[in-house]
Amino acid sequence: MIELQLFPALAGEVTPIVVAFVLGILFGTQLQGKISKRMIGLIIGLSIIAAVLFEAPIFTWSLLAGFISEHISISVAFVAATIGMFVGKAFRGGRE
Amino acid sequence: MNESISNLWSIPLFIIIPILAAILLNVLYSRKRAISVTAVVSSLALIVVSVLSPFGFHWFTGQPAVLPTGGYTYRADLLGWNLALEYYYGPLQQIAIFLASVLLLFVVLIAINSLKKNTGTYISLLFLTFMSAAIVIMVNDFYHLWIGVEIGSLIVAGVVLATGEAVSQKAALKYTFFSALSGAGLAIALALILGVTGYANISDAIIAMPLNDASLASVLYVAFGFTVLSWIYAGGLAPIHPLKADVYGSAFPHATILLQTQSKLMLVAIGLVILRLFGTLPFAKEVMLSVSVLTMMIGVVMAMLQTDFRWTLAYLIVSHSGLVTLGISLGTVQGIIGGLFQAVNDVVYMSVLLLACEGIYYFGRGTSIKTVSGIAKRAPWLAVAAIIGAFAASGVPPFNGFQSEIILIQASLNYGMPELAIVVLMVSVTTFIALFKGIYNIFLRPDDAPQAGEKQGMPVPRMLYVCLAALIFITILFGVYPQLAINFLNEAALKVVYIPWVP
Amino acid sequence: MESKALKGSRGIIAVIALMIIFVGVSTSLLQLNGNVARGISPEYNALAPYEAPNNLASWVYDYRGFDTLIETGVIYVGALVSVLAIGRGIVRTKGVAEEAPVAQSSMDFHVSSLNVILKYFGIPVIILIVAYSLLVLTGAATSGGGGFQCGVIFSSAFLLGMIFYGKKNPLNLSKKFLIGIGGFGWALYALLGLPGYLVTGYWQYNVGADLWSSGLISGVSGMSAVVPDIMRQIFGDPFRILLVLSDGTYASTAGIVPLINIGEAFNVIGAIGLIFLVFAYGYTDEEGKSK
Amino acid sequence: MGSIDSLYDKVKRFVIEFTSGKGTSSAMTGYMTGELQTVAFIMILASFFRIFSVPLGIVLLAAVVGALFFFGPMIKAMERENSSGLNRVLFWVMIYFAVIIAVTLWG
Repeated sequence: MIELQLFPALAGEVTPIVVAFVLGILFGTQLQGKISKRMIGLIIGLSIIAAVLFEAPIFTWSLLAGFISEHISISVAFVAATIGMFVGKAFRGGRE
Repeated sequence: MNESISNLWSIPLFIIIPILAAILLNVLYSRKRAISVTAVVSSLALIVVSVLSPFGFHWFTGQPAVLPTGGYTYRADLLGWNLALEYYYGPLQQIAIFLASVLLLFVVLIAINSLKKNTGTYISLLFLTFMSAAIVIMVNDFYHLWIGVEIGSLIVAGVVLATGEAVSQKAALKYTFFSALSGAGLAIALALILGVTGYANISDAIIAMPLNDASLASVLYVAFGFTVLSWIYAGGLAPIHPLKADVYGSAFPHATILLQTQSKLMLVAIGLVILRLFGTLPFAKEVMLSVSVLTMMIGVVMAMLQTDFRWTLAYLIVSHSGLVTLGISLGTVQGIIGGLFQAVNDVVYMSVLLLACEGIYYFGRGTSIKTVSGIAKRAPWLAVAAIIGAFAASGVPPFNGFQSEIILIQASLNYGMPELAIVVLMVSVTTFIALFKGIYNIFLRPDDAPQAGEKQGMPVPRMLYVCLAALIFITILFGVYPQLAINFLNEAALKVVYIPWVP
Repeated sequence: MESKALKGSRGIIAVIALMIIFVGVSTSLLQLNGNVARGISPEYNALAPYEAPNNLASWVYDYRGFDTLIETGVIYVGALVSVLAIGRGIVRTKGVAEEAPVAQSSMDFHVSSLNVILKYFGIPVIILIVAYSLLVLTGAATSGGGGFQCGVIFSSAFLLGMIFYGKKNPLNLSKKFLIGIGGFGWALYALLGLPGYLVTGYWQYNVGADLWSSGLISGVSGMSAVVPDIMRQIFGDPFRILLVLSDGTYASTAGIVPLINIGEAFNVIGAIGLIFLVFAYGYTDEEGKSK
Repeated sequence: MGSIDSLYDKVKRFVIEFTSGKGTSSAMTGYMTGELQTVAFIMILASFFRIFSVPLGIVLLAAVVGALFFFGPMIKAMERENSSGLNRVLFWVMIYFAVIIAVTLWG
């Protein structure tokens, strides 16, 4: 049907996740102040709940992008962005 | 002249180079050396591109036109509905953009030489001023025209604000307040035209315009009204001229050069659009003519009353905008040539005067004719430049103002309106009086101030004299060989009058 | 500005003038009712889905992409000018005495009175809003959303932090960062036209989506050059998705549109964030240097 | 009949009417030239109406000349109306716009 070049899943479904993660890192470096481990856990939990609510974008068909079945899907990009922000914050070591 | 080309290489550069230069300059902010290099190199590049470029179209984003018979084409000389945004670079655009980029170079040089710290943002705004002028003069699309006018007025406010004085903050605030009104007005006009035609491309809209459909007449008239309103605003015609004059008067004189270039080009561009779209409607030309005549008259009379040379020039610029629009509103080939040529000349001789004013600003620590006097003794060349500028502005023969005013006078006589010719004559005479009132007081009146020694300002940057000499050269060149410019303007005028602006 | 300028006979004249304007505009709108011409829009509608599943993205960033570039400039310049009014970039003439620029004082925040619950609530909400803005950004080509929206949502997070925490904003964007990111965004948008310009001669030609040289739509003559395969893969393939429609299944790619969206988002974040920051705290050059 | 003195007074009063505040002679020349210009311009504008009908133009011209003599220095009113106060500009823009719409729609 169509030849795929980058990943076994459709490339266009993975790219948003990567982009969200990278931009999350970029903006995560701008965070300041202390965030406790419990808070991080809470936020990631919340983000997973939110990701279920937001669903994957239409016309995504791979599990990697969060498509599970016709009516159930997860917005992986959202979770990736959240995690990316914490990674970014870790890079800068929580500057004051 | 290769007008079947729809991807002319030069057109995007006129927009993209200023944008990139502006971004870079704004980020550099206070690094003087890098700023000078970037600004000078970019404005030189613009001049080179404008000289080298052939004529043609550019269809941005590379979407073709839809042929009436179905199918698509990339040839600009075939009749088709444009999917893409269209720019046109013709002879009129060439001379306008060439002049604007030369002026940009001069203004940038002066700004670099005469301003202290943090010039990055200011010079970046100057580049954006050029960009908005280039957009408006080249574009062939309503929506984009609107954006050009909108961003143009924002930039004007920025350039004025950069002086940091209370008076300029007031002027900028008032000007932006009105930009909200007339920007919305232009948007309504656009919506109405889009509603009756369905095309944002101006050439396509002209073809699809239901000019003979009586059931849509008032839509067209109201659209015309709103377009004229935005024309009045963009060019600073009466009754918005006090705001525009404030803007011209309170910006740095060298910045006013670009501001007035921008507004003259906007006047030309929007005026031609109005003429092409609505020129055949009853009363359209009459409305435009009366706006022009009122602007000329009020501007020049108000210039007489000013006691500050900057403000005298500001009102004269407004008044001479009326000369430009007079020619365009006549709607004849000769009239349009006169109007366009007047715009070109106006930009040049007003720049001479404004640069002279800049010189006075440094020397006399102000430009008020009440407090500054006897400059001629200290700066004789400045006085010579100012006097040449005044001669050119009031249409004295060896200079360029004469050539365009004579065309305008002939055009109005041929149109059957000798009154207009009289008005033009009176404007040039009054310009002479207003200017010489200022020049006499500032340059020639003996310096009666006792503290002459301490009044000595900083020396005028040498760059200013170089720029003045170059501009005076152009003034005399166009005055002696008007064909140099008229050959460029002829084609645009013919196109407007005889065929809607499609290849 | 005296308010009595509109009293008395002038007021009456003004009211009459307004009524004339009102009557004129409303008759024109009434006449337009039912007479709106479709013009070129059916063509756009027919072509848009070939580009991106989100029609709006194809309209705004491809067909009228250059418009949007200048529109983006309006936001950028708007921020520049607003901040100029506060004090960034005011220039002084050498040797000429001028009045001092009008100084602005910063706004006073009383964050000490803030509820403890709100303080704990703030950080997660800010992080989640930022993540949401990135989601909107990355879904630009496939679902409702795009650069403008991302920027606005992001700056709402920034504003929220500013209101909750004052200068201890967890999302601590500095002026330099905002100015840089805004400029970078607009420059990125402008430069994304370059690949298309170099290979086809049309500025901002959508090299990845490549409708007109890929043979997807027939009847085009005169395209000077065909986009090389390598360019098409760089700009097209990362965004290729499978479009399952009622009339069949085919692969669609938005080309440079998602990248443009990123530029747009950066620009809006920079512009609106800068306006928020400077309007709340004022601008001083010294502070700018120390950062 | 008035004496030379009173004629001088009359002229002086008329001239002083031109400027408000401290009038210098360089400002005065501006105001007086401006006044003359305005009068001439308005008369030319009135004569424009000959394109509709010549008698109307003549009547209008006469009326304008009469009005100009009656209302004295026009230039003060003109300067006042040309201030950059937002209310005034807004007022004139509305008038202009109404006139444009009225003339084109029902003209």
